[in-house]
Amino acid sequence: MTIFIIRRILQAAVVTLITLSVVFVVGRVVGDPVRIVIGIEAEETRVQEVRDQLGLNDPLTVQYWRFMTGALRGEMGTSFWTRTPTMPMVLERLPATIYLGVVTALLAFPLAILLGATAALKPHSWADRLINVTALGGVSIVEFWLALMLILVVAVQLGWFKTSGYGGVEYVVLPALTLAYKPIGRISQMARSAIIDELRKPYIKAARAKGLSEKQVVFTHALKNAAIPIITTTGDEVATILNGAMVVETVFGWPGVGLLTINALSRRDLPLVEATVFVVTGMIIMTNMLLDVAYTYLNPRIRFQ
Amino acid sequence: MNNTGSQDFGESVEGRPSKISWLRYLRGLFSDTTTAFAIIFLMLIFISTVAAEVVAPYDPIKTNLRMRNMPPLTPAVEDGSFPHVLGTDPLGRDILSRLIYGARVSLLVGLSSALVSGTLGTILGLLAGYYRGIVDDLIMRLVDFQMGFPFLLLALLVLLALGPGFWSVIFVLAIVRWMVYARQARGMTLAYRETPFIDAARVLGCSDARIIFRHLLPNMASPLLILGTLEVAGLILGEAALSFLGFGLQPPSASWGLMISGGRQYLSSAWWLATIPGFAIFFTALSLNMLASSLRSITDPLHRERWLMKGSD
Amino acid sequence: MQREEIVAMDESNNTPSDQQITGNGGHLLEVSDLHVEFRTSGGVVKAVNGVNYILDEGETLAILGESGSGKSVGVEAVMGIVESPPGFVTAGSVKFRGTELRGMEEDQLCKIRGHNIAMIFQEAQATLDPGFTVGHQISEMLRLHRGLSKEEATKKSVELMDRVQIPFAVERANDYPHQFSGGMCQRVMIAMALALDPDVLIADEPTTALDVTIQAQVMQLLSELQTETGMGIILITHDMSVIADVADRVVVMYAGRVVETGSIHQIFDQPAHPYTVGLMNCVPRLDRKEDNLNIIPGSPPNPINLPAGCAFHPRCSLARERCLSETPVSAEVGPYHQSACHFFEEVLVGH
Amino acid sequence: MRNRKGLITISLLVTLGVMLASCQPQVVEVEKVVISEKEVPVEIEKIVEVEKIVKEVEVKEVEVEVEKIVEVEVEKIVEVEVEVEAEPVTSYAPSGEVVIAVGIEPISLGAWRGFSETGCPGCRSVTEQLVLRNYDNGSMMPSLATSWERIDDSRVRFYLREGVNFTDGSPFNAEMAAVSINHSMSAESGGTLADYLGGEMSAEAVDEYTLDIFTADPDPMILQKMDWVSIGSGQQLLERLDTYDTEIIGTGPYMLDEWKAGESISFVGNPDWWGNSSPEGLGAVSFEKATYRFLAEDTVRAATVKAGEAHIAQYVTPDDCKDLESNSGTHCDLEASVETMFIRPDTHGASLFSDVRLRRALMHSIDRQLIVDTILGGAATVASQICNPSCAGHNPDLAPVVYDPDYAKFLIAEAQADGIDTSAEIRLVARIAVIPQIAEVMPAIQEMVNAVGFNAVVEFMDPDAFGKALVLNWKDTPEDRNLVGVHLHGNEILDWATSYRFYMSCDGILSVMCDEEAERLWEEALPLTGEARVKKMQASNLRVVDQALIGHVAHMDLAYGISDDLDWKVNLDHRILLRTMKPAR
Repeated sequence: MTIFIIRRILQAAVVTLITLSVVFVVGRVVGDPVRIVIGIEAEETRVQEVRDQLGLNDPLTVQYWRFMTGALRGEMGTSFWTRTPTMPMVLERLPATIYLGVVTALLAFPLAILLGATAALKPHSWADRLINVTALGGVSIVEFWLALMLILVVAVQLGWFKTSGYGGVEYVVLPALTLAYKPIGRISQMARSAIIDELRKPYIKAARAKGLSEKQVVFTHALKNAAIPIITTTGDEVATILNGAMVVETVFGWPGVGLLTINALSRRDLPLVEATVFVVTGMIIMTNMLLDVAYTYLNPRIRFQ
Repeated sequence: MNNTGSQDFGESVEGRPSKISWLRYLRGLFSDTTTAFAIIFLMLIFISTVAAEVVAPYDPIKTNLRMRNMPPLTPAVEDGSFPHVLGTDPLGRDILSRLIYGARVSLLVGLSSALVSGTLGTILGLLAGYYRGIVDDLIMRLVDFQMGFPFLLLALLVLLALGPGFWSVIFVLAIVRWMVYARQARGMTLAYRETPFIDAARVLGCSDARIIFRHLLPNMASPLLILGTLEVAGLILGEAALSFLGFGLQPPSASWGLMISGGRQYLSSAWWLATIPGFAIFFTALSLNMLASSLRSITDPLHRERWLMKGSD
Repeated sequence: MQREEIVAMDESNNTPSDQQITGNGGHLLEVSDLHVEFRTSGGVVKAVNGVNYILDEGETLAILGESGSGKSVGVEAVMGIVESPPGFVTAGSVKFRGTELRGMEEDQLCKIRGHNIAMIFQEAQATLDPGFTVGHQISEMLRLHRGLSKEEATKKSVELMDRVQIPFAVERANDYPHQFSGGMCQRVMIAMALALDPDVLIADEPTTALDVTIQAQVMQLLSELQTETGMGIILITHDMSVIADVADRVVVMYAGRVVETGSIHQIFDQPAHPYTVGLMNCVPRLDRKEDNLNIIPGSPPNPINLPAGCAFHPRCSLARERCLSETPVSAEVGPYHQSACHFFEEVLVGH
Repeated sequence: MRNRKGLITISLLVTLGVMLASCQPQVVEVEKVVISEKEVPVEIEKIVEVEKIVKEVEVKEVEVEVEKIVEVEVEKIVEVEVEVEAEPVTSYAPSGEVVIAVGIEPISLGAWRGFSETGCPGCRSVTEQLVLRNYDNGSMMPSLATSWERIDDSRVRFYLREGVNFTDGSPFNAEMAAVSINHSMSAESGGTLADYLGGEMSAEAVDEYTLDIFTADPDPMILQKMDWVSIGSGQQLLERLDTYDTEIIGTGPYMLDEWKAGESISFVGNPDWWGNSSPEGLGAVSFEKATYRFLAEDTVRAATVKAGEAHIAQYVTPDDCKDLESNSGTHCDLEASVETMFIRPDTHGASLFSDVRLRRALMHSIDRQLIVDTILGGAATVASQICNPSCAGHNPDLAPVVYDPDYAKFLIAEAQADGIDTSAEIRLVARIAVIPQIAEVMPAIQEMVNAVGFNAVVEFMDPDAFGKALVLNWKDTPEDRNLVGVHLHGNEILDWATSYRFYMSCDGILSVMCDEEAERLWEEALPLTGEARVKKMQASNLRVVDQALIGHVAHMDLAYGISDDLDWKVNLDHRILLRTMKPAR
């Protein structure tokens, strides 16, 4: 177990290193951000001044070393625009994204698994078809379009929820719903096929022979074992949610990391972009570790090794 | 049927996939109504894309500011011309025609980036699975990383460096999605590597290249094609998201994503501007997804039985 | 566990199925003219084609046959757990204490499964759910059918594990199936099957996957438990040596049909079907010195396309014109001894 | 062939006529009649011009007043009599909350950023300025300074309001004001404000309540420019500089409550605001709390007002504007802004547009009115020059270039006859999403330009590439790239010379032109003041437009969705000032 943990941590470190290097390279290839920062009408001498201040005139190796050592200390430089350290700016936004992500997950996972299991209960029935089309709809829809439609119809016309902003239930439902649709689609399909695969296994026959009803067989026995392949693909869904978060947070004005990333990208605020990537990577690593724990919990064969 | 099946009824031998004819695949696909619809829809889209010049009733870039933002089913200005079935856009351009030409861009982006990423991913996956060792380790670490990383963020980062544009978008979408093919190709290579027919080939003295191209690749083609189908849908959506965020294709290119993105400022008065291309993407992606999932059921020996049997009960 | 107790409990639970069933007369289990087919893309697989047998209390009925002879599917059909689709029970009747089980509501059937008719399987390790502790899986039966509380059920589970001679039952109840050996897993399965003192226990090749010493232990355990509870056992196997020790009566199946039934002595001493004879010859015997085992020539038929007439004719040394066209019906050979061969007399003589 | 001089003379005559007519109260009616006659096709263009001129005349009167004031200042101290707009002195009794949806989140709350409404939304409700510009008539009004005098061309003396305190408790005096102003102007704050105002200014305390503002070179606009200089707490700058970017501290009607990053900034009323008891505060604290929410999507901002979640949505699209207007409980305010969409062809060396005929052909080929009426949804005015009538140097004699494709074709044919290859590819370049409708404006211009015989392609560039393409002086620009930039310029200073400096002067960093005569007139104008300066600028302006060195499409309007629950109207300055709003009765 310890070796397992150490391996994971080492892997995480390597992944972080790669990410940071990619980000650094991208950052240096990007055109001159200074003009965008200080305005199109600024004099060239001022541009050079600012470049000096931001350390953009140093040799690349010096910049890389400064960048990497900074990252080690959890410092990702100061924003081109605000001239303040970027890490606190990103970390400040983290709770909003985690909040949205958790609500999305709480919405998506049970619903997806319920849908998947219902579909698996009677493959090729009309319920299965309906669920299948609904699920495929989730992976086929343009997120920002869905978001705008939900705002205009559900929030403005029907007035059920708030159009935008950050807060409790009335604020979080629409963005979470938008964000959840894609994972619901994918996980429910995954769950369906995983459960169907489980249903072929001998222990299911035995469970039926024990006198369990088909529902009990599917929802307790097949589902618990199907959860293992489901969990392994859930790691990818974390990326899906973060992906969607950039779009959804922008549309709904949700003050999370996704919105910050888009703002930083459009302002060419490289240090801030770098910091968001760093934090996003960290988030993904953490979530995957949590999923590993869930995985070992669900899979006794690993737990007792 | 043979006598090796351990079950009470026949199954094919484990390992080498049993072949059923393409005709049977097709019949199987069409026996499912939704899949049949999906295929017909995709064929329609494809035909109109290829023959856009013939099919489109109007020039997609011909503006007519006096006919702007007309709702669907508006009759044409000139008598006898084709009505604007899907309305017109803020420059008075016919939306149906733009949709048809836009399909060309969207599908081209989807298909070509899927092709590039598919080729790249398959080759890397094959290498990883076939040679194992350090190559495998390196490639798979990268795959793991990219799998878990939001591809949109990666795409935006690279686009930031490349600048927006048609080829940048294709390039970016290709390099952010190669890993799904790599993962699948590697998995299958590992599985086939251990099967007797590859061993036999090796014993017969086949070169690595020959084993890979003549024996491994053909066997992996159909799952990879199915994956590619799925990916095309995802990539069209990805292009739309990039357009929305302002980093994707730029006008005067007319992709579906750009059409939705551009139409969103008119949602309150001319809903069709964003809604129609929105539905176009939705139904295309849905059809591709549906086709992929049916194809998977039909080519996977485990699912095939259930699928083909459906018609009989 | 004493029967009276169970009956008392059942009455208090007032389950309708129990009331119907326990008071009824007739045979414990009566299967007649059972047909099961699998509809696959390759065609319709007729796995079971008119199977008849009877089981009484305290009796052990062995069903003997090669792989693919439909013996497992047959009992699955009795339990009503044939995977459908592709499997369909197309005809026949299954009567438990005179009550027809076919066509019964699913929720009623669930109350009989596991409770009145229990089943154990070939590969015990695979038939235990890997995701739950064995204790949980045993107590699940008790909680489901008896409505016991978690604590009571756990306590009872440990007792059951003790009863099937699993050492350190208290501790092991919290272990997962993969932590048990194959033999131990089968014991767990048996404990589970016996949890509710079933009237019928169907054992589908319970010892096939086990090594010989363990096989003997498990069979020993089963017969001990049968003596204790007086349940009827259906033992499915292709292993003649197992049958010899425990079975009272034998049903021999070939290509989804019953080819011969009879008491253990009748089958062993006076086999009346060429296939049975073939099976007998396959068993190596210490009392005869032969250079080669007499194996049956050829292979089992394609279940999609069964040979016309007697399905065994392509492999039968006695086969002649009639066998190719006319499907033989069971004929009385002796008391409770039937054979589905046109020429059983010749077989009897020849043997 | 048209005679441009004749056209201008006609316009002048019409101007005079309309000026006379405008003395009578029926002007409005005249306009209406004109509009209804629009259906007569032949007349359209001229009528449009007349309309335009009518508008300009009204503003011209305003200009005259400005000039008068400036002249008077030169002579002696002016005790400015402020005409208080019948706003009774209200006691401090705020209630409720006002919510404003804005598009962009500020990157910092540094006091100096208050010059820009989008750069620091709400900041001008916290910090105040020495003087305020009255956008209705161009006059300057007292705010933190009660009076001022002009010492010389490069120095203005302000007499400050006494007894005012910053909300951090520190007193407002000349010394503290100087600290704040010098910080805002210096490189310490990034120097953006100095760039924006066109040169650094310095502040110096004379005594406790007397402050001098001076420049190195003569600058006639010092007083006017002080409207953009917000004064934050000097004590904060001296003692707690680290809080400068996040805690804006001023003397104004509202105080910063909380900045929720990515979400909103909220303010609360300042019970100790000096304006609570003075009519010179020009407003009142009517709300306990004011929240600015950041929503990047135009549609969503409009939706918040429609759904009753916000009272004001800043910058809604013309489409949403109409929708809000027809929706019950909301309305929409559309107001002209200082942003002007212009067309800037490469005009030097071997480029296609070094030929004046082709430049004119380009300008005549564009149907500006059609673009304004359709794509821009009527939320713009056809432009004749780089800044709108409110700026000094605006030349009222200039009419928008007439849309005349036939004349354009004629000019091209003439150029071709001289052996110029007019089929060279022209790159029409704009920045991605510079305004929401740019994606439609560009193809429209392209089609119009190509209709007369040019060969134009449209390119949209990201800010990087666009900056590289546009921010180039003509001396550094390749001669044959034939690039035509379409961009927006905002002359917030309301001084034409500033626009010229950047976009048209021989050394301008974004200038791809160098016209000797225009340059001479501009240089002559710079040191001048008053009427003489305006005259020179107008002459230079006329020259540039006449030579078609730079073209103009439209002055953009900006629209605001407003809830009927709120009593607020947007002003020409496009500032959302909390003191000017109150709940509707």
